[in-house]
Parts: sequence; structure tokens; C-alpha cells
Amino acid sequence: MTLVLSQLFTGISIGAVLLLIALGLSLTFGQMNVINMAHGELIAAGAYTVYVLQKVLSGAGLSLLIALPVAFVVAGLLGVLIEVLLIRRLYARPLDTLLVTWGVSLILQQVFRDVFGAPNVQTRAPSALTGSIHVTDDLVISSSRVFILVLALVAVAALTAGLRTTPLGRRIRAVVQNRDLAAVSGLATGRVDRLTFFIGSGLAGIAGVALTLVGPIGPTMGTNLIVNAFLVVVVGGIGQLKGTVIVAFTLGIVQSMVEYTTTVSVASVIVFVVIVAFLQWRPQGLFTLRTRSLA
Amino acid sequence: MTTLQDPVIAPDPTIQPATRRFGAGTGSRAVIGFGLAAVALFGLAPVVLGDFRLGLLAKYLCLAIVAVGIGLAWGRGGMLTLGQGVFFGLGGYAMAMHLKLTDAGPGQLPDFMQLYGQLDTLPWWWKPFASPAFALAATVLLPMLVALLLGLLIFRRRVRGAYFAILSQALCAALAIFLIGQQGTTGGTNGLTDIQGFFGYDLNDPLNRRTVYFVVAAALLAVLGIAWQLMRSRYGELLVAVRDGEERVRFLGYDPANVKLVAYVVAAGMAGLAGALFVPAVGIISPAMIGVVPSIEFVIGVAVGGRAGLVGPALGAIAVAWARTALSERLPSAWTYFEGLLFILPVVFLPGGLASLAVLLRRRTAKKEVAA
Amino acid sequence: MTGLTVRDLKVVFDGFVAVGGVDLDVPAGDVRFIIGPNGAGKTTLVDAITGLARATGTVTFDGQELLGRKVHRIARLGVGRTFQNSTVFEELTVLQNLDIAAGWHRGPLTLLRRRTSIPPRVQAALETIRLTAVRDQLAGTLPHGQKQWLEIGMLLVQDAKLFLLDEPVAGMSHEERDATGELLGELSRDHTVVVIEHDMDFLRRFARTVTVMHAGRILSEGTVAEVQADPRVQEVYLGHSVEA
Amino acid sequence: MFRIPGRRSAAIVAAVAAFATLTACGAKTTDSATTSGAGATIDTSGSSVKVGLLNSLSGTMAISEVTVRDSLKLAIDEINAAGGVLGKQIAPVSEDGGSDWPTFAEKAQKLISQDKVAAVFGCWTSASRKAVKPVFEKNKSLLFYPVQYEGLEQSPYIFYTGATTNQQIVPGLDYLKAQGKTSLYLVGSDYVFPRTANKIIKAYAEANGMKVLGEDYAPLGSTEFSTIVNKVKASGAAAVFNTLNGDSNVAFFKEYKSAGLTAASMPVVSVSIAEEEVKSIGTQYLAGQLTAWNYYQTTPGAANEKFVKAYKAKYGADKPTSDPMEAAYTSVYLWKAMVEKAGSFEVEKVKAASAAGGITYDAPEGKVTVDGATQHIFKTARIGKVGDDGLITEVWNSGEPIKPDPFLKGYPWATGLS
Repeated sequence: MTLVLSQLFTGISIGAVLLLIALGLSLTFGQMNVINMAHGELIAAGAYTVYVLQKVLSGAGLSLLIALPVAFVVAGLLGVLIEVLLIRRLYARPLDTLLVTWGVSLILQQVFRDVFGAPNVQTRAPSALTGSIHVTDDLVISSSRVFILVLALVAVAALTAGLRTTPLGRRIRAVVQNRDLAAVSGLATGRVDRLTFFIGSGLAGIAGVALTLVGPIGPTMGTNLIVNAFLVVVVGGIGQLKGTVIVAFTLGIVQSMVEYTTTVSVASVIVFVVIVAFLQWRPQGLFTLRTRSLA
Repeated sequence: MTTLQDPVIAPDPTIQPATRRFGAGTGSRAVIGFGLAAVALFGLAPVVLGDFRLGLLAKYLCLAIVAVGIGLAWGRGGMLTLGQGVFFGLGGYAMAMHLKLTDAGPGQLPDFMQLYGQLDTLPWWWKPFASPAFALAATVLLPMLVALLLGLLIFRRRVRGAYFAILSQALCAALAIFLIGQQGTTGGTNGLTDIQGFFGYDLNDPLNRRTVYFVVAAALLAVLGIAWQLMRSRYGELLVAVRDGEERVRFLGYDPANVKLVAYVVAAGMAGLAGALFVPAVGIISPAMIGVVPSIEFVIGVAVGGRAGLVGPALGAIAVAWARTALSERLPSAWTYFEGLLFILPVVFLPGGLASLAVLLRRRTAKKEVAA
Repeated sequence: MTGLTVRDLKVVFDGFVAVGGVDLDVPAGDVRFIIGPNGAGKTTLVDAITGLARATGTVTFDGQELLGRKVHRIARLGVGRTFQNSTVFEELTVLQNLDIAAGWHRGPLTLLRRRTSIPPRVQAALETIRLTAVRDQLAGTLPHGQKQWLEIGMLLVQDAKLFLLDEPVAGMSHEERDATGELLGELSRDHTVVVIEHDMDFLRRFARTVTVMHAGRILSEGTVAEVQADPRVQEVYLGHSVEA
Repeated sequence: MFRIPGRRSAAIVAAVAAFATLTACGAKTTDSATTSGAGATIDTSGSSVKVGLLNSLSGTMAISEVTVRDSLKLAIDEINAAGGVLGKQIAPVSEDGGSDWPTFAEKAQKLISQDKVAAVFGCWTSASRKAVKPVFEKNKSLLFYPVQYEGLEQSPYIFYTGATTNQQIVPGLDYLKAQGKTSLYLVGSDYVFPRTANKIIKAYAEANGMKVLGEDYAPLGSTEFSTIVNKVKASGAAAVFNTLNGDSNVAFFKEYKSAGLTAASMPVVSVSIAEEEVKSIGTQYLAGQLTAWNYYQTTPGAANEKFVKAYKAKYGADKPTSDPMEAAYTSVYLWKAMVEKAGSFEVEKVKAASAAGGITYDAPEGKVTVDGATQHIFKTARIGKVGDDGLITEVWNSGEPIKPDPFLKGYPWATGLS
């Protein structure tokens, strides 16, 4: 029983990492149709922010806390730069954004290599986040994972609230639902796009900060993670935050359970088969934005 | 408002018209073109190139074969196939399995199975590959069959655009991880290496390696011929129609899934063929050729050369592969920047690829002529 | 029973009732105009008939049930439609557009060969829609009116027996409208034509019968005069009738 | 498709073909002399002799392989400064394998047939070595491979200067056994080395009364280890034998610590974590854990002091030295010794010199001797412990260099493994 519970928590924590990564994608990909393959490098930018801040600040806990907003801004600005220079020209060609941002990701990786060196860099985690929490005598969960879970949930809550209640959020939704109409109604769609991209990219930066607690910090740290994160957004339904959340956790739990009973390689194949099967049933994902236009 | 604009994937305005594209010329002139290409590949290259460079060219031509298929599926069909590594790999493994079995000799196990698998008998799914006919057929038919099954599932359910691209990427990742996991029977990350013979011919003999080059060059010409016929046929026109207005085609009584399926399956067959030829040309096939990264890299040459044309993709693939060899020899880290720019610049600023540059130049000269 | 018969057709999007129980009979050879204010459910009605929007109820054409069939199957039963925004294949020529429209029944062997001559049906359609002169132009380069005509031409060669036209004359010049109207009249000899239209002048001149929709339901039905005299129509449709 | 400017289309097709030809034209004049039958030609005409350095300078493996390339260059510079080999300066030709196995094969061919190198130094992964092995055998040219590997290989044209399994894995197991550890959990990346290593470990365990409680593989580059760590923890094993590679180690050890596992409660023996990796994982997570190698930066001796000093002077004081780097450095000196004994750069003569025995070198790791029969080298096994300062200090060694036994023929429990 303890085993099942701890494995369940593992699944949820895998889901939380996926969710943090997918959250930014659900904005840039889900709301704007941009397939940003450089999302992984924006994550790396967030992680390197922690590294740089720790060079300046001594306290591991303090630097981590400060890193959260700083990484958000750093990755966000990087994202805006990509949007302004390249993606802006490609809104009519979403598939091409995939290729272009892949190129961006190659270049960013090499920049990281040239600036920070090819080997992984080391960051210090506050001691409170390297240990574990004893829920019962047997059930031990890792405090860094709890932190990431909380961070992911806070980010989802903030994003949901932001989209629902703030004027910017309403504008984002208006542009997503009908770009032409929004433009005609006097919305500066270009500015809204840039802001959306800023937030989506900034969320990648936050994911990067969180990942320093559990994974390596290097030029290619993000690449391995984003294919799965894209799947989460696709299966959740494009433009559907609740879908992203549900699927991230479901996928995490399924993966951890299959992995526990079989092997990682079998698990990855099974997860793929499950996803194809799922898309047979719901080709537009778990939740669909129903409009009268042809989907 | 009902619009026919697919909300996820709007039709790509930058793709050039299906007509007036070179490579789809009228019969006799195209024959001349193919003839000249044949002369260059069979006459010129073997004379001016030494063994080593000719071997490299054989490798590039393999990549060009994949690119022709991608050009058909993506440029004409609008399906960004980021999963060609899977079909390339299937073709390559089918070929390599046969060659490994012939190398080992009848009744013997390939070397790596004894080393890493500790197997006493051949796994059942290896057995048919001992037959050259089966293996040869499998190099093309196996990828096509997989593409057919996958395509039926995907296109019937109208999974397309970004969904399709991401799904095919995930397939690559899954297959590569799976192959790596089965080290005893697939060679794991090492893949199948150390291939000595090609249907009885010793690959260590430089003369035989030249012959492999000729086989690859002939295959490229054949593949170009097939793509040419498909593009100029009524089917080719229909494929462009499906690319630009999948729903509209539906209202004309067609099932677009079937139209796309044909291009997808043909492209998979071409990738399989390329994989099969890659094995004797390079001497190795490994999961590293299947994963997400190589699959995207297959596309880059197509984007650079011009996705919608016939020769653009092949030309682009060869050029990019050559640039990689040339640049990475001298400036390894600069190559990464350059490769990044190769993805960015043509796609953003020259979506028709280098081929459209040729068209553009031609138009400009035509205008000047008119003005003068 | 020939012609189009619709019974108790309902289309619901996420709880929003777009079409709420429509009964409609369009006899063979009719030229029926469907009018109504924005959001009345006209286009959704056509979407439901052509299989695009999921609906309940029954829709038969020439005795064949349409609901529940896939879009391309319905098309093969002789139901053709056009769209508000023209949706010709812009990167193909006029001829290629028509040839594709004429070809769903072609076998693989025909498809894999080139077109060597212009099929007679396509030639006839080119003349009917008066685009012979521009047949080798890319459809994307045509002016709006000609694109709409090309759409109609595609229905002709598609061998559609029921034409569902969504605002075919929007954006056309007067001459083009007249020509289109005459074309509709010619078509009705061996086709059933349903037109969604806002242009009341066009409607008065070329409609045989009119159905008025409002809020997802049929408000009124009859000849142009009958409908115009209907006080309910005047009430919901005041702006347009006054303007007309 | 009417009215197509067909003449142009024909011209362009022809241009493509011509271009395709030209693209490969680069160096046609130099590569015609090579044939496979007679063995590789070595260009000894000038005052220098070329050697090839074949390492990944880009891609995922670049992190590790660049340090190997740097060590090779250091050795070459030192040798050149001291007068070269047989009176000739060594001219290194560096090629990028790009972390891609077919590229390794391609570049190996290029080094041999175009640059006509006397020997090639490099490769890291087993896959890249397997990819180039036929190239060296076909061309009868030499490769010096500097990384510990899974054994079960003996090519007449490869010298293996890293450890084979009986010089690293087996001593690691001996150490655990001596520490009274009776149960193991095996964690590895999914590729040849870990899978082969784990087979050996299982055979060893069976013969030595140890239990293997579980075995897990993660895809290369995988950074999600929570499930595997859960399994490890639930198994209650006495120790973990870790054959993970690269990035995965970082994620694994962070997870390991988070799960409340420590070096005291369940020590991990790693065979792919050297000083460079310790730096990127962080001592916060790694302190007290064990490693099995043949060399550490802290290994005592004058030869090592000189090596470490020279390396830091050349590449920076913060750059640690590690086992593969040392093996690479040593490989150049061993090649020099062989060449000088043979009095020739010719491959067959160099091989004969090594086969005659007695090629030794006072390496930073201690005295090493080439085993002419296997073309591996005698090495001393060393178990180390990661300290708080990020350096690894030796806690045990095998006392004397161990004879290389790539097929484990001298170990009764290993029959049936190869």
C-alpha cells in the first residue's frame, strides 16, 4: 500500500514537472498555434538564471526565490525577442514555426555552450529542498517534488485567474477565439501576441528554476523534455488549460505505474500507443474548443 | 461564420503554385533533364571523385532520396512528416539484418547476438530476413505497411497539422528507445555495424563500393521519376488541393484521408529504400538515425532546397549534407550556429527554398527583358 | 419523394441551440432562397445537411437519408455546396479546379496518369461559367466574382443535383449578379437550388420560393410576395425589408 | 501543368546533377592513392607525421570528448617539445565525430585515406568504436581507444588504453564484497556498456553469494528517475551499482538524496562518474559515494603531479583531470614507445613491437604495460570516494596492475558470458 501511494506521488510529481513545462506551451502552442521547439532552451535559460544568481548571492534558498521572478522575465524577454524577430512573420504558417524554432534552439544551445561551457553546471539547492518529508513512517516523499507540485499548481491557478479576470487575459482569449474580429474591434493583436508569448516563455523560465532541483543544468537540458510536453498539450486539447492539467497528471501517473512494473523503454512505447489510441477516440484532444468553424 | 479556414492550420500562402514549377515539365524536356542528371551522376561524378568522396556522395544521395519523399508529402501534401527516421530506420534495419545474416553464414548468429544477447538461436522475427528476396522487399514494403497502418489511424481521424507533426516525432522517439532497449536482438545503441558484404560482394573492395554508389544513384533517379510522375498526374493536382483545402475536397466527394495516405505511404517507401541503401553505403544503421533529431534534420534540406518542387528537396538535402561535412571538419561549433540559421533563414525569408530563388531571378530577368 | 426534405432538424453547439427543429421541403427544380438575420441558423442548416455539423432529425434528398453519413459520402449522393468565403484551390488553375471537382469517381489508374485532354463536362462548365478564357490562370488570381462562379462550375462538373449556395453574389457587380441569377434559373431545369442570401434585390428577381429563418427556426415560407407580406417577417426583419 | 518553361526545367535538373557532383569534389586529388588491400598509406614524407584525433566536438558527447581531445593535444605538445617521435614532429588532425556514429565512420575513413595519419586517437562511446572498428580493420590502420569499456572485444587494429571489465567492474565488486555488501541494485543507461557490465555483475553475484535485487535501464539522456529511485529504495539493497551515463547521473543523484538515501545507508558505486561529472552534479548530492576507476586527480606520484600541473597550466586551474583524460594522454605516449621500439611508423611493425612485449610507460595512473596479446594494458584498479571538495580520493586499490582480460577467460564464473 505504501508502495502504491509513494508511486502515486511519484506519478503526480512527474506530472507536475510535465505540467510546468507544458503550461507555457499551452499558451504559445495552445493559444497561438506556435510550435516552439526552443521552449526547452527557454527552460535552460531559467535554470542558468539560478546558476548566475548563485554566483552573486550566497544563500541557496534566497537565490532560488529571487530566481523565480528573474527567470520569468529573462525567459520571457528571450521569448519576446524570438517572437518579434521571427515568429511574428509566421503566424499564417504554424508548421514552419516548428522548423524555425528548432533552428533557434540549436543556436541557443550553442550560445549556452559558449557562455557557460558544455558541461552541466552545478547549482545549490536550499537544504530544505534536498531532503524528504515523512508522511507516515514508510511513506517518504521528496520535498523538492512537493515544492514543484505546489509551484505548478500556483502557476496554473495564477494563469487561470489571469486569463479569466484581467483585461489582458480577456484580450488574449479574444484574439485566440477570433483574431480577425479582435483586430477589427481595435485590439492591437500584435501587442497581445507579444504579451502572450512573454508569459508563455516566462513560464518556461519558471520551469527551468524548478528543474534545477531535480535534474541536470546544461545546454540541452530542455530538449528531452519537450516532446512529451507537446503531447500533453495535444492530448489535453489545444487551447484548453484544464485539459493540459488533467493530461499532465494522468500521463505522469500512467508512466510511473507502467515504468514500475515494466521498464522505461517499454513504458515509453506503451505511452505512445495509448496516446495514438486516445486520439482515435478524441482526435481533437480531451477538451475541444467548439466553434462553428471547421475543425 | 463558417469558413473553410482550418482553425489550426491555415493554408500556407507562401507555397508556390503547383504549376509552372520546374521539374514538372513536359515529357520530352524532362527526359532531357533526367538524361543530363544521369550523365552527371554516372559519368561525371565517378570520374572526378576519388573513392572516399564518391562514398560520401553515395551517403548524400541516400539522404536526397528521403528528401524527395518529404517533398511529396510535405511540399505537395502539406504533411510535415517529422517521422521519416522511423521509415528510414525500418528499411535500414531490414537490409542490415539480411547482410548481417549473410556475413555470419548459414546457421550462424550475427556477432553481436552472441556477445550481448547470449542467444543460442535466431529470434523468429530475424529468420525471414535470411532470404534476400524477403529482405529486399521488406526494405520498402515494411515502411510502407507501417505508414499505411499509422496513416489509416491518423488521417481517418483527421489528425493533422501540428498534431500530426508532433505525433510523428513521438513515434520516432518511441521506436528509437524501443530498439535501444532490445540490445540482444537489435544491437542496442550500437545498431547493426561491421557489415562486410552486399549480396555476395565484398564491401571492402573499392570497386564494389563504387558499384554501391551506382546503385544509389540509380535509385535516386528512379525515385525522382516516380515523384515526377505523381506530381504531374491528376493525383498530384488532387494532393495540392487537399493540402490547401482538405475540407473543400471532402465536399467534392473525395475522402482526403486516402489522398494523403498515398503520398505518406510513398514517402515512407522512399525513406525505407534510402535507409536500405544507406547500410551498404555507410556500413552502419543505428537508432541514432531514427530519433527525433535526425528526423528533423531530414526536413532541413527539403526546406532549404524548396519543399514543393521535385529537384529542390533532393538538391537541398545534398547541399546541406555537404555543408555539414565541409563545415564540421573545420569549425565544429560554427556548424551548430550555421545549422540553426539553415533552419531559420530559408523558412522565414525564403519559404519556397532555393528553388524559389531561381524562380524569382528568372522573373526578374524576364521583367528586365520586357523593360528593355 | 424527390427534392430535399428536412424534418425536425436540430443542431446544438455546447448548449447553444443553433438550429432548433426545422422542417423544410424543397421540391426538385425549385430555386429556394433562405433568408434571415445574422445568427438565424441559415449556414448551420446547410452545414447540417452537408454533414459538417452534427445534427438530429432527418434530412433526405431524392429519398436518401443524409444525416449520419460522412461529408464525402453525402457529396457523392449529389449534394454540392459553396461557401461564403470562396474556397477554390488558389494554387491550382481554373481548369485543374474543375477537373478535380469532376473526378471523385475516377479510379487509381486514371488518377496516376496525367490529364491529356479536357473532359467534355469540364469544357461545358467552363463555357457555362464563362471562364474559358482564363482556364489556365491560377484560381487565386481571379477576381472575387469569378471565384464564386468557379465554385458554381465545380458543383456543375461534380454532378451535384442539389446546389446549396451560401451567399453566392456577395461582392459581385450588378452585371455579375444578373448573370449569376440567370445561371441559377438555367440550373433549376435539372437541379434543385437552395440559396442563402442577404441581397433582397437579387432575391426578388430570382427567387421562386423563400424561407425565412429566425433564431434557429422557420419563421415563414412562401413566394417572395407572401413572405414580404408576413407581419412576423417584417417584425424581425424590419431593417432589411425597409432597406429593400 | 501547362506552358511550363521546359527548357529551363531540363537545364535545372542538369544543374542539380552537376552540383551534386561538385559538392563532393573537395579533395579528389589526394584520395586516389588509397586502396584497402595493402594497408593504410602513412604520409611520412615531411618533417612531421600526422595523427588523427577523432572526438565529438559537437552534440551530446562533446562534454566528455572535448576533455579527451585536450589531453591528447597536451601529450602531443609535450612530445613535440621534447623532440617528437623518430625525429618527426607530430601534427594532429582533429575531426569532429558529432556524437553521431556514422559520422565517426566517415571521419575515420577521411583521416586514414586523405590525411594518411599514422594512428588515430579517440572515440568514447562503444557505439562509435563499433562504427569505426571495421574502417580501421579494412584499412589496416591503428586506433587508440582511451575509455573504459564493456570488454568482449579484441580488434587487431585497436589498442584499448582504458580499463576492460576485469580492471574496473570486477574490482568494484570485490570491494563491495569485502565491505560485506551482499545485495545489489543495478541502475544503468540503456546501451551496450551498462547492459554488458550488468551481465557480468549478475554472474559475479551468483558465484559470490550476492543477490541482485533489481536491474533498471533509463534511455540515454533521461532525466526522470523518481520511479527508478523508488524501486531502488523499496528493494532495500545493500548497495547500488551505477552505470548511468552523463546527464542522467545528475538527475539520479538529486532524486536519490531527495528519497532520503545516503552513502551511509545505501552506497552507490559509479563507474562513469569522474572528477568532471562530480563538478556538474555537486558534492551536495554526491559526497561520500564511491567510484571505480584506474586514476584520480589525487592519485599520488610524480608522473601525475606533472600531468595535472601541465593540464591546468594549459587549460585552466579549475579544470579537473579524470580517468579517460589520463588514458588518452597515456595512449599517445604508448604509441610513441611502440613506434620508437619498432623504429618505424608502419602499422604492422608497430603492432609487432607491441606484440613482442615490454612496452611500458610511467603513466600518471602508475606504471602501465601493454599486453601484446590483447592490445589492452595492465592497469591498477582504484576505488575512490567523493569528498566534500569535489575531488575523489582513493580508498582502496588492487595493489598491482591487473592483467587485462577482455573476455574474462580467467574467471570461472564468467564462462558463458562471452
